[in-house]
Amino acid sequence: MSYRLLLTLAIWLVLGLMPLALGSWELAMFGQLLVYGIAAASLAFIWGEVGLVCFGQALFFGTGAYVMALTSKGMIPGIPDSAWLGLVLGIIGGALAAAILGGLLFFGVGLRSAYFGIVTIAAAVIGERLATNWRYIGGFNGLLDVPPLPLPGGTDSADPLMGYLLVLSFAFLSWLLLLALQRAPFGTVLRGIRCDERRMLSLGFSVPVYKLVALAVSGGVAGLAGALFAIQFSFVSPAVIGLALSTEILIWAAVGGKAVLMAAFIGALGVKWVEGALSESIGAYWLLVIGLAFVAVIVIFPHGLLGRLLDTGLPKRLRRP
Amino acid sequence: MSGFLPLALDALNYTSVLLLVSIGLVIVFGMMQVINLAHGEFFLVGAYAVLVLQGLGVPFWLTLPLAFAAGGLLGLVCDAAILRFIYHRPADTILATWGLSLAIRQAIVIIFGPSSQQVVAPLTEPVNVFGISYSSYRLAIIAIAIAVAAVVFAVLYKTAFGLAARAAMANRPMAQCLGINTRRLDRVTFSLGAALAGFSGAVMAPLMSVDPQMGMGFVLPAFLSILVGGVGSPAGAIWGSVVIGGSTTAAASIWTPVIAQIIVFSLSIAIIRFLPAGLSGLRRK
Amino acid sequence: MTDFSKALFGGRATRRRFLGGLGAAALTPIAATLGAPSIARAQGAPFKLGVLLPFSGGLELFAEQGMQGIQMAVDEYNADGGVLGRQIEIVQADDKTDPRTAVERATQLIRRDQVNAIVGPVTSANRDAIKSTIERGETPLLYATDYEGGVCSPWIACYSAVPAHFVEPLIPFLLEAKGAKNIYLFGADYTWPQKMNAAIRAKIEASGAKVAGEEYTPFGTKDFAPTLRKIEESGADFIILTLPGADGVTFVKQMASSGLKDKIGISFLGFNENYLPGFSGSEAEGIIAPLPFMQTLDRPEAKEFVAKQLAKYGEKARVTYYADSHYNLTRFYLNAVKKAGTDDKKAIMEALPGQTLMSGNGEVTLRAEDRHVDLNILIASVKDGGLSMEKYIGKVNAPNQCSL
Amino acid sequence: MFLTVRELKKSFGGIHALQGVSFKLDAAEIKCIIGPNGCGKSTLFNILTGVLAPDSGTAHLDGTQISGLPAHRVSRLGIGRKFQVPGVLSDLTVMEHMEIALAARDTDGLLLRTLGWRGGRAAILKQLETAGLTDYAGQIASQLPHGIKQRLEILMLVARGARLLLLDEPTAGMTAAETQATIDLIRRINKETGMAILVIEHDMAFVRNLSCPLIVMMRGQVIREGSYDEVRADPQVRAAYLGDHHA
Amino acid sequence: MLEIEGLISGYGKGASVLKGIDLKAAKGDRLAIMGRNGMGKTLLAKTIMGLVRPSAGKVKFDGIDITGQHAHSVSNMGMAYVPQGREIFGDFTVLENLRMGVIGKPGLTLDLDRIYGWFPILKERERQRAGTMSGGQMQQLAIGRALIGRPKLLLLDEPSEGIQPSIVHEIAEKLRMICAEEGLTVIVIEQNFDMVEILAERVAFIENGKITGEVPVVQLAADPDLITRHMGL
Repeated sequence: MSYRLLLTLAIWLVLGLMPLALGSWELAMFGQLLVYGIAAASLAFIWGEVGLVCFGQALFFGTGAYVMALTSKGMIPGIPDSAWLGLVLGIIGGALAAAILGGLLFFGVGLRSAYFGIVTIAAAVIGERLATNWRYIGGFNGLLDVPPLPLPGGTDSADPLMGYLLVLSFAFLSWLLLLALQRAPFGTVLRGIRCDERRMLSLGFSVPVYKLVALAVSGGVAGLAGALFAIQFSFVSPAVIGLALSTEILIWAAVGGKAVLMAAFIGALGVKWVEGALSESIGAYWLLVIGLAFVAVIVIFPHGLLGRLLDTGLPKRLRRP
Repeated sequence: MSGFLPLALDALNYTSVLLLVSIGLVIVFGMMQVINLAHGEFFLVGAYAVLVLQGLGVPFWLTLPLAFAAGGLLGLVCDAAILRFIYHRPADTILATWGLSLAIRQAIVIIFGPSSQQVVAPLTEPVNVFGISYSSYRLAIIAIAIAVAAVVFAVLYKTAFGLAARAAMANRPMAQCLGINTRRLDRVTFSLGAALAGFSGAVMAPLMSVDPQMGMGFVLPAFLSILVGGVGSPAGAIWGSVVIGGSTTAAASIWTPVIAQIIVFSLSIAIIRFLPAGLSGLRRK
Repeated sequence: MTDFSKALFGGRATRRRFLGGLGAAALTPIAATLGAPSIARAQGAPFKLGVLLPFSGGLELFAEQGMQGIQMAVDEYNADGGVLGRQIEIVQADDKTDPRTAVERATQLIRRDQVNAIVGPVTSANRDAIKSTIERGETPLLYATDYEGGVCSPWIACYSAVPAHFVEPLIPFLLEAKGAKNIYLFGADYTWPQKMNAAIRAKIEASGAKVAGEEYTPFGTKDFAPTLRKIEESGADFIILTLPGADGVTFVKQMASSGLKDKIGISFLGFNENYLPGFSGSEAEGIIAPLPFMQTLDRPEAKEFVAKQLAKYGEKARVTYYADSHYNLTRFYLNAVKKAGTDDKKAIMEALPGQTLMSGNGEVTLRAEDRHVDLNILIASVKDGGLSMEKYIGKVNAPNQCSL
Repeated sequence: MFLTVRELKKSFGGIHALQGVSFKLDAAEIKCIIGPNGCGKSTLFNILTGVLAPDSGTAHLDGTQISGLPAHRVSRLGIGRKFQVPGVLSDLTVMEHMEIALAARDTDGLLLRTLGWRGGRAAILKQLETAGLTDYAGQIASQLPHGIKQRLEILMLVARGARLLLLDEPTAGMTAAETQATIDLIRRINKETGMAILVIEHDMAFVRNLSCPLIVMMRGQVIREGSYDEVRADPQVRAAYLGDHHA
Repeated sequence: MLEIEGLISGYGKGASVLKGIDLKAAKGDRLAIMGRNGMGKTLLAKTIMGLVRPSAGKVKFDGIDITGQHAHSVSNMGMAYVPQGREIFGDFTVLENLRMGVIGKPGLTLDLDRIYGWFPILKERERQRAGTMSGGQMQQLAIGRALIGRPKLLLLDEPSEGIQPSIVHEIAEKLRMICAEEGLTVIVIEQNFDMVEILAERVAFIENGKITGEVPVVQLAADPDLITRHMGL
């Protein structure tokens, strides 16, 4: 096992043991930040594997959040008001949103990657506008009082410890899933597509289908993050579906390491934490500092701050004999 | 539903504004493949330059060239300090210029405060055109936009600099082999793009709230304009502005601004989707 | 040159003022310790008041104004020995005008800083977003911005102008005093304008006048030409604008530039002194706004409040109804703490309603039934670059917000 | 006939890249297409692999029409192509390349099957060993020597299991020794797998040593078919290569 | 005029394609470089020109070390490049293409008559979009564009590619005449012996990234087997 993988596992272990050391405030905070971590990791999956700079991640995240809120508030006709069902539907909703976007963009005349970025920017703005104008789902103010997720043993996710453990388990599961896909032959095919779509076509891979599925998986995980957001933050509003969050997710992944799931995950936690700390300590200057620091990271660390450190490399079967 | 002439004037006006903003964007994107998300902040800097200069007693019309210079200077600094290191990483230029936009905007907040500031409008009385009363400053904007576009095109198509710039856009290595210093050209181009953004900010300042958020409303429609028009050619900015400006105004007149935004964005996605080279790509085929 | 340097350093000076204020707040406990050692040593921990306002993200001005009011109230109580024998400490948090951040910061204030109450935020979206958080955290939320109405939570008290406060006096005024017959409603595309316009429409139609049109625009719209054209062609003689912030300024500027403003009257809901510096020349002249307070209000209590504010924040400071509402709501709350005699949040929340105090504009009572206030309203218009009184309305009773 | 190409025509703008090309190829046969730059060889390959659709004319593989099908479908029917520029996936390792090739073979490129595919390490290593590339297994493709890149690409196509191999200048940039090794490799592939092979080349030494039937193309047309010696003796062909001067 | 010593170069991070090139051309020399496809001929031209940075070795031009210099400085020192595939600006007019030859170089005027004297077809097509011309015309434009910058050395990469044999002949004759008139040094990379025979005096063969031999053209013309041996034809 490489030391990088050990390091990654150690981080999970530390995250798992945090409740022993932390008070309820830190748990509540981390319970919220981990949600963003999942979103960042979902982006790192398609950014790193397929090379897609996607500004639509919040669209998938937001779809998951809205589906979760609507389901658990019993607002979707014919669907019982179950929070757990909402979680499942949130994942499906995110995946579906991604699949629709991918279906529109990947087939036929393919889009170059810079265009993909810009088109997803426009899509994110449209999503935000639609959510703002749709009164049934709460319009601009969104839906409030999203109930917490009931957990076995009579507690629910509103409890800081339970909420933390719940989100952490889902973060771990998402990481496992995405990592497994990265390390499966499927992941190898995706990396091949990132390098040269034409050649992969000539080897018999239907490139658009692969890209679509990769985006849908990423969207599903982002949808999960959105659903968890809804129960951790107890509200959804157009602010969770638009361009602002999309850009933030990109930033987290870029600062952490855009090609490495764990790096992006930690990137989200780190950036949010630093933002909070700076906004308290230096007042109005914090945005200035964050902006410049971010530029510096992009220029100086193309792989992100943790990209190299946490890159677990290839699976064993693909290592040099 | 309004009569045709006022509608046409409104559409022409918004088209002109978009053209002013997007012409700098298309030059930078087309030549350097840099998606400059800080374009709106260069716009902002131009508007605040007018504010400062008016405070010093400089007459409005004189502030326009100075705002152009201010934008250009800032562009020069950004190029030297940041962009020259990442020109070859297009995805990173998006993110870096986004960070830059954050920093510039907040610097403005810190220096000038967050509130709307006052820029004195140079032309206040509406005039009569073809029997309808129309804002004289809006007419001036149309004229300015056409003039700026004409100058930019004259520079691009009539001068040695323009020839070199277009050559670098078409075939960078070959331009270098003919003795064109493309590095210097990049710097000039980026500064020119920033200067044009600053200029457009200055032109728009009297017609809108001058505050730190003012640039953001223009960046997205301007980007859509150049993508719809096609980034391979400076003329793309014209086609794109006509389509985006015209359809926004028409849809907002027929329905509402909200519906207009949704229609225009969807229309743009469809055009970009089916014509990746934009409308100006059609002509070349 | 002076104007320029003010523009250049204005923002920073404001910042320093806050930091200075905080410094003072931090120092006063020491003074108190020296003065009253026995109590202070027994109950040394300060009484924490969370402030969750948009110190960045576009609404900084509202945050500054609100903070002006809160800080003054807290300083006055601290000078008076604080509450429960403890000094009051402000814990400031920036919600970035973003609902997600608002929830994060609210969680932080409640769980980490263990504040006794939170004052803020400004936008409805942020208030709705943090509602569950503060209810679960069982921490009072003191909301002092005008909004669309309908908030009814045992943990939230509002010092807000709800639609009725503005609509009830404004519409008759426009119809009778200004002769409006055909009114166009134009607003930003979100909840407050929509609810506001629903109330306005009902009132207009009940009064026998006409609504010429109703339209909304996305945030960040920079070109209003199509809307202005529609307004002109609708035959409207008045516009009621529910387009707060920069977009509203842009709209009015473009309306003035098109010449339409000379023909059609304009009433701007939520307009206050903060907007004035954004306009040049006569662009803002004649804008009519219903207000619960204004800096130039010619009443003794208003003069006193303004004088105190200017003494504290400098002669050039602006004093808007945001300062007044946040000042008053903070005082209501601190009085309730004194009345309850305990820092038990629930007990304080129960002691809160039913109080009456002198605001910057007449006596105001915090109603028991819905924890909202009945405000004294005036109608002002812009004259010579400042707000001046058109008509003093007096107390307006809004319906019970819990039975909406 | 295994591969039948009939009257393929294709033009771009005003340029007629192919002006009615016809030829045939038997199963397990090797043929070489030669011609100067710009004679239409690459366009022909692009049509045979589904990258371009012809303006008119047809191509059939084993009775199935392949002209006009999308590239991945053509590939699944059994046509593998080696590109002119060393066709490797620049930031992937040699082993990843082989995994992609083997996965394409075993799953026909179908996504769901890729997820469950467990071809694995043993098969990859075996392939690398047969091709003598074991030493490079863990290297990133962009860092490989030129000749190795070429061989890796051919090996991928073999591993992918094509019935017809299209090789676009397989020895460009190789040393004489590497060229000879490539010829041996092509012969061996042909013998061991029974794959038909169509080579584009203009290195005459290679063509001679491969000693297979030749198709000579010039300006979008087939001007001559025959053995190396027949073709070399043809004045028209010499002109195409050495200029009129020597004709 | 041009001295190359131990030049090692390759594309990107990949292995070296040029493995130690040594080459010399005196003023007025007309040197051809022949070799099979993929032997690194184009890379050699790009490395000399400054488009590709060599990993080792030295390039001296007119006595000055230009190793690792940017292409535009190399061009401004008097080296003109006619690349493979001509790379004219297809969207530009013929005149604009010619102007491109001088605008990067301070102090040069657009001496069109000189170029039109050599290539009258360019005068005829002055206002035409260059992309619409035939291969031979484009090649003349590419050469004209290089010559209008008054170079000391002309570097041509496969000028005969995709051009009808009769035109190849014509272009070669014209180039020879121009070089003689102007005292120009020429380095031409070619596979087509027709072009080489007319234009060059000397041929250097490149194989496996190294120069394997230099032969006077007369000798090659007399003994066609020599070229077959070197080219593997």
